[in-house]
Amino acid sequence: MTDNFEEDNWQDSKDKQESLLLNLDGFEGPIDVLLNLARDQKVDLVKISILELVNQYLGFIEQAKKIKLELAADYLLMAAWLAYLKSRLLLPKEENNQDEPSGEEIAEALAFQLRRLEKIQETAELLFARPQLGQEVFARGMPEGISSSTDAQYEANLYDIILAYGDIQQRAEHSSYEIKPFNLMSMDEAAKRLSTMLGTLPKSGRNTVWATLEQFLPENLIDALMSRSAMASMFTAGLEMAKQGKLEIRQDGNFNPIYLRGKTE
Amino acid sequence: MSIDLDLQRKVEAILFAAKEPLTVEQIEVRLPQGTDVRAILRALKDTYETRGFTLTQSGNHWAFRTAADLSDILEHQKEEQRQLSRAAMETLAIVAYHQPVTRAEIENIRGVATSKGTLDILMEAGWVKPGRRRQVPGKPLTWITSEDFLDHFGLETIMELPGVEELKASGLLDKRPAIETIPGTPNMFEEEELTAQQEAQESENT
Amino acid sequence: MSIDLDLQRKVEAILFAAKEPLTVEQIEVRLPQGTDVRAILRALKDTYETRGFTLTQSGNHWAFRTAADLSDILEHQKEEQRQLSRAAMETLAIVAYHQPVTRAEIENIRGVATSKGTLDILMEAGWVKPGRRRQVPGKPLTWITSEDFLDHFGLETIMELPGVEELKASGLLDKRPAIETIPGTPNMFEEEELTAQQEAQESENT
Repeated sequence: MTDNFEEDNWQDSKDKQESLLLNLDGFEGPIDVLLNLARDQKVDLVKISILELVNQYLGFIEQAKKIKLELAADYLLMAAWLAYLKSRLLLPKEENNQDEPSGEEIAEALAFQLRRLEKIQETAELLFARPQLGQEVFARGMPEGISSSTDAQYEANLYDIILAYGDIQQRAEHSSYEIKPFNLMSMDEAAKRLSTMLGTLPKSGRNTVWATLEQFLPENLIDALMSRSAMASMFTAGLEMAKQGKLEIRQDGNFNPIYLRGKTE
Repeated sequence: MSIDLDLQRKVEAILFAAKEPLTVEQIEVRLPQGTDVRAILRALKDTYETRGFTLTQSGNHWAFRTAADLSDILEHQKEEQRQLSRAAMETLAIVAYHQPVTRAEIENIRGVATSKGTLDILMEAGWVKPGRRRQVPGKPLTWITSEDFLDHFGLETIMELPGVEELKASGLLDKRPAIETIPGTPNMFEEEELTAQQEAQESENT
Repeated sequence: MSIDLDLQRKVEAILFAAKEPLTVEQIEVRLPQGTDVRAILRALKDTYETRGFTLTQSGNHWAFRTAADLSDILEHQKEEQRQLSRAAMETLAIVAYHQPVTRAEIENIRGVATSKGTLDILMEAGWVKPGRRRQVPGKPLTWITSEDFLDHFGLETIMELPGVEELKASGLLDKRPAIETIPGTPNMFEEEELTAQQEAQESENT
């Protein structure tokens, strides 16, 4: 009986929903849409049927999907939540769980949320219907001005100061984003270079001839940082390849040249 | 009690010349020690009650303003006013009626995250200002209305806000979240934004 | 001759709100046809003869002016209010947010040298004052905001200044993928607390 009544009402409100859909941009999110649907029930929000409202909202989302309207995530999130609420309201009541609010409690909270928002929207209108300074009420047009020891000589308000501070902060953020990427030789690059160059070295038996690490570095390295990174990457790549059995490394003493030679299996 | 007419003249001259509404203290310092400025202001308020401009009080500030019922004749003086968005109007109403109120509470009441250019427009207009910090974890800043707000809307105190008594009686001034699980509360949006930002940063790093 | 009080109210509101002295004709066009504006102006002139402001006529132009004999209590401002320079505004903001802060620290945060004149201007305005000397080599002077600063900007305590993250959240600052704080600028509130604690300890030790 009740269900039928709600179904009918839901059908009736379909036209309304379509016009709602066309105005979706004018809404301030799903709660606002809910409030508008609730107003269409034309009953005091205190007596609103949340179940009916949920059906209307879900119908509204269905319609939107049907005409392939892009809906923001929060509208869909609300739909999912309302579907959950509906199931809570329709299902037989569970054992009294102290931790979780009952479906009725959630529904009441939602109704409160809607009443509160409606009231604020009403009072916002009342507020702006009042005579406003510079619109209906006016200050003296030609004030001579008075001087005072307590009045500041300088014009500045809190907003100016906060804006100035924001600017400083943003300058600081900006500069921290201006760090340029370092010019470095990557390990991959070094490994590739090393194996290519080892392949071109003259062979002596199963191995190539010995060559110093420096000989493998790119020529004309001017940038000091780049030189150091190339040296480090080449050496590390050399160690890795030695581990894989692709080359041998030799150093005759501390700070002496490092020699590499290719190995063929 | 009769009020010294000479002192009345002085107070009205000070208020008349001032560019901005003045506090009792700002008037006091210009007058002989011990002058009861409040009594004079009350007398002047009566005197100008029925005139073309009246003495109005907004908070602790006093100023002469044209009578509200004469707006028709002053139509030509109307200043151009920036049209406020619905979001800004609602936010102002929430700050006015629920003050002191945190941004999270504003978002809870409206059911949406506060977009850019809502609170800052209201602050730029001089209608809202930061209030005390709420003594809860995170110490969030609260927002309150300014005396300029009262002056702009012709209110003596916030208790004169239209419908404030009714709102109080209805229990709708409760600014707590109606229920934590209702979607559209700001926490959800913040989390989403944060996640989006983190993702953006992470993809930059790889 | 009795003058319609309603018309008097209208004329005085028009004159009060006008940005320049008005001619009889300029007033006339705003009133019902056939209104004897001259008669009203004469009546108003009489009404306000002995008040703190008077209706004065110069040529064909009429305006309300504060009474000439009261000029001494008004001390008309000789100087126009000056706009605070960009540098001064930023310096004030830094003192407000980072106090107590030395000049070197201000320069560090702003990223540019701060002329001595900037702090002088702020001191002259009464918004900043010298604080304690920092207990580090050179014992540099720190700067803090004054009571006048709080008064002028309508704050009860310095804690009411919105933090940078709050400003961003309120839409007051352009949102960018943000780094939380500038490196090397400790949170002012923490530092303040720390300083207060240190001071307490220091005074205990002496």
